[in-house]
Amino acid sequence: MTIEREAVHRQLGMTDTEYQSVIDILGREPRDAELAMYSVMWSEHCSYKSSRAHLGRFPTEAPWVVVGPGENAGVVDIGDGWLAAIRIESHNHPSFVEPYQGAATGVGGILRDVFTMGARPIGLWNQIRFGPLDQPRNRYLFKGVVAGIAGYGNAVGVPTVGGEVEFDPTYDANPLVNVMCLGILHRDQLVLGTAGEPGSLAILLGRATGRDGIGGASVLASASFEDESQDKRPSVQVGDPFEEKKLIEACLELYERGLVVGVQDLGAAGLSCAVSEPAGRAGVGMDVDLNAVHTREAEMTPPELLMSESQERMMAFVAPDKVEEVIAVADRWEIDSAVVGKVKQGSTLTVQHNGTTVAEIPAASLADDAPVYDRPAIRPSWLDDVRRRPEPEVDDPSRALLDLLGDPGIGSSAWVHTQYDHMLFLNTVIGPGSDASLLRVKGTNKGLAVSTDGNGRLCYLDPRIGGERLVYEAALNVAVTGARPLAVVDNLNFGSPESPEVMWQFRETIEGISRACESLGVPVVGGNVSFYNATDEVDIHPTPVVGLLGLADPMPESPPRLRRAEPGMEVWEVGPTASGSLAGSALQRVLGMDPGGIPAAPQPEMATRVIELAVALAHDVPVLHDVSDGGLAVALAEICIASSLGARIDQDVDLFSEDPHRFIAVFETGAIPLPDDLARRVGMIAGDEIILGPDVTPIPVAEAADVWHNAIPRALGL
Amino acid sequence: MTINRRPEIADPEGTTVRRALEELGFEQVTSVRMDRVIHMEVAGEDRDEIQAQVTKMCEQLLANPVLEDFEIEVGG
Amino acid sequence: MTINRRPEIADPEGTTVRRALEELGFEQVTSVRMDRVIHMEVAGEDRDEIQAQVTKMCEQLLANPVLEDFEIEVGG
Amino acid sequence: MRTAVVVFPGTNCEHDVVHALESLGGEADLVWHRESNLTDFDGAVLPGGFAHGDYLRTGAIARFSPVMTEISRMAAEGAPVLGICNGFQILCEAGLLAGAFIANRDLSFICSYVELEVTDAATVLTRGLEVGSRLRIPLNSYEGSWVDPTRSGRIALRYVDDPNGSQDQAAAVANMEGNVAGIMPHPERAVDELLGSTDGNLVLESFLESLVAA
Ligand SMILES: Nc1ncnc2c1ncn2[C@@H]1O[C@H](COP(=O)(O)OP(=O)(O)O)[C@@H](O)[C@H]1O
Ligand SMILES: [Mg+2]
Repeated sequence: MTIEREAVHRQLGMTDTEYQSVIDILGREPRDAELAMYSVMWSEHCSYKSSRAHLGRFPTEAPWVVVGPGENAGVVDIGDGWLAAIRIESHNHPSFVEPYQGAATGVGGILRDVFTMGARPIGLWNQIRFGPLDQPRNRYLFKGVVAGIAGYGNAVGVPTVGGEVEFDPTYDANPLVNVMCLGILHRDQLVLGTAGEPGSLAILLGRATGRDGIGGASVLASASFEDESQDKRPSVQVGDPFEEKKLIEACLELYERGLVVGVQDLGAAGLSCAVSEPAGRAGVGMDVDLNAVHTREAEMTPPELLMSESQERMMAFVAPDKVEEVIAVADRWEIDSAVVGKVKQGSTLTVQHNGTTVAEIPAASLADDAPVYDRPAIRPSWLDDVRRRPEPEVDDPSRALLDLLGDPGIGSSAWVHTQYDHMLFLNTVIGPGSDASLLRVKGTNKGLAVSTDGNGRLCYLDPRIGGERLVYEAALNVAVTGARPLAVVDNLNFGSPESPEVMWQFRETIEGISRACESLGVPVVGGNVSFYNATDEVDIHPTPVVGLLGLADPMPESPPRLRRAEPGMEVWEVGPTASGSLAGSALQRVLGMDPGGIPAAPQPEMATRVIELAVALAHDVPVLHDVSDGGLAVALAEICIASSLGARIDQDVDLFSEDPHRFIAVFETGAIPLPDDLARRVGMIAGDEIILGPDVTPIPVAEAADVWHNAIPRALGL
Repeated sequence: MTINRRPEIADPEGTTVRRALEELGFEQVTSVRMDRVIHMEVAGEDRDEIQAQVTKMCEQLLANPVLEDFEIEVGG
Repeated sequence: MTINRRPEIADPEGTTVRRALEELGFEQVTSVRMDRVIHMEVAGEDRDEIQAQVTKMCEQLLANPVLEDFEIEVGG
Repeated sequence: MRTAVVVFPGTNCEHDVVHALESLGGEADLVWHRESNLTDFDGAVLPGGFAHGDYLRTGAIARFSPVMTEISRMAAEGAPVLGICNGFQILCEAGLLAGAFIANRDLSFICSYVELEVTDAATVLTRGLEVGSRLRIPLNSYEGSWVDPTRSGRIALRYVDDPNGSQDQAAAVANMEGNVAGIMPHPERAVDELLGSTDGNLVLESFLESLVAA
């Protein structure tokens, strides 16, 4: 072992122990290409080495789970022969470097995860978080990310039907860009990432391979190849939604005609992953010829070809007698294709370049033998101080409400979602701007409802309660459209796993999400972990994002909508009475206070009751709205703004608390009997002012609407 | 000024245009890069001063330093 | 070649950029037009022949006569 | 009466158009852009999307597809030809409709409902509608601002409130004969009360009736 050699593996992000494991597996020193493959496959991003030990906590089983975590997307049975595939992914760092392309390629990646499973993607969601908009850099990032999601999503032809946007100083130098995709497929069209039987061929489809996303490989090149090749490496990847659109259609045709045995998308670890994982899963070996790979640039080296993250590529595994047909389908859709490998007996992955063997390794070892770390976790010493910080006090509820409505994280997201095509495919029954999006499944009576929720401030104060409450909130969001929770995906955005405090937050969050899922009987079918999110070396607030898929079967004929309130209708608050806690609330943030206090704990049995009640009411009640950010006051104001009507609260109620399991129901007097112990009449729809209590200054609805509609444009100076 | 995408950054638009030209029979075109040019009228006498100002504009707003390089030409 | 939007056709991008520059304090900029440059590598020896070919490409595909004029420059 | 719904690489509204036409009792089939024979069809729709990624200019590359020769023939023979959104842009690039498209005035993509007013009832899109009547239909485009320096386009529908800077607030334009028309908003997205509006049916029914009349 030479000194330089050691330096190389460290520069590729491998520890000495990891390097030693490679030597143990191979029984010798790795070649360059082999080192490249292990280094990318064993990176935190691909191997989940710091998180895997904890992710096992999630409940993942239910009778309707067809594919759980581990494949490209989770798949659940929604009945009548239909399956739904769902997955969430983060693109935080690339979006910070180049917001448009970073977000765009994030969308491209999550789509591939879903159509790899045989599903047609039918909806995209995005959860995006930035520092406050008074900073020009944050405005630039926000606009760029939205434009990138719009630019890619619209052009690729998949509607973006919902999401979340939040602004908080914790994301100042580390925006969070999470994207989620839902697809549907016929049961018999499910495809897995398997290489199939010996004799199958590996066909690389899509865009030509270039030196994209191989920053790390520069070390290899500079150690063993000419130095100048380094500046040929792009710092940013450029997405091509046009290529992806063709790739989607071509793959769907391949599935429909039963021409493939397995498919794997090319994501983070590129070709390395796309050949080794399917071979490992199928328990076979493979011969790969790098000269067959179609490239964008000349003279790419084996490590570059194996590590490249060029976008819009898929690997199809095809029985020999189907190869011609597969290539014909690719030609018809005008995408490039190349046979790059052949599945063989045994378990060895052999990679050739220019007639020499550049890698010869046990295929499964890249995934299965990746290191697993159980990193130390310690409850942060500062947490008790933070939980003793004061909660806000409200003197003037109307002022507080207007401050909340004018906040870009709470005000209308129309500036964002009108840039997204959210209507394509004619499924969008409820689009962006309500509690959950509701998509119909054509040809059935079913609707699929999706809500995504994150709350870094709450999780900062109590990651376990925060994690639990996110699941309950998302579940109630889908319930008010008439859907029962079916499956959860999660995106865990955290600071450095090398910090024991972050690992504690991480573990607690998983515990919280798991408990709520268990209590609701909802499995976690997939997710993503993003570590090393920090602003000025301070770890971000722990920010798990929960995406929850619900099934409305049947879908209400006329689902509740915020705009369906009418003069004279009663306003009811349903759920437990709020404790009055404002810990971690939107109000605390809007008033410029640091997050502080002790958030209210969820009540699992109450949660189930409230959710069931909401699902039942969704068939009859014109307006149902979950109480979350900004409490009852904001929820009611949103109904008033959507319906262009005033409302009067005539009971003593908690206006701004965000305590869980509560929703508002609005209906004609006497129309709907509600259980006494769970529901309280709090006021009525009337006039053109929002009146929050007997001695509170009325707010004209028009004023509230103006503040709410323009929250983002004003913050952007438009 | 001309704003050019850095050569190592992929240009899917250029690739698509090259293919379209090929289909139209222009097979002699071996590569296409799509770039931008910004024509500005700037008040001022001193050419060096203008050059300096425009450089600043490019750095601050007009070019995306992650993806693009720029060249400035001050005309008459 | 450069593809320039005709002066009588609106250029919302140019207008937006001029406003943004103004906000950044570059008030001396009186007009901004955003145009495109297409850099092509074309196989061939004869410059006149190349010029003629590229003119054809522009007329057929690369420029839209309703919106745009073009200028061709054959380099080394 | 069969309608060809043309699919270019990058087109994405083709299934929605077929769904909408079929829900109105029409017969519609997808046709790939390399098809060079449409003699079995009585009319054609060029649906929305991003043909060829909208690269270079929207519609610029698509107009050279083999199918466009047939579309031109049908247009010349008086058959109904309708371009929706990107299809409208392609018809302009192909010279079958006047004008061209530039980016929306505010330089952002717009996906939202717009209100339209009928200004000319003698086109494939508007026969049977009353001049002055109004429709609510979703708009979904970035390069949605129509310009026509020759002022030779015949405006069939205009935006009640100008969303994008389109000349004369034009939302739909026809040729002089009225058999070729382009509409920037998406009528096929407004065919079901559950999704928000059924006004698109009026426009699509007009198209289907034109097939019979032609
Ligand atoms: N980035 C975004 N993209 C699309 N829609 C968004 C985005 N951000 C927010 N929305 C929409 O705005 C609505 C309100 O969002 P949010 O305040 O997070 O809802 P809730 O508090 O009920 O979870 C949601 O329906 C969501 O779909
Ligand atoms: Mg909600």
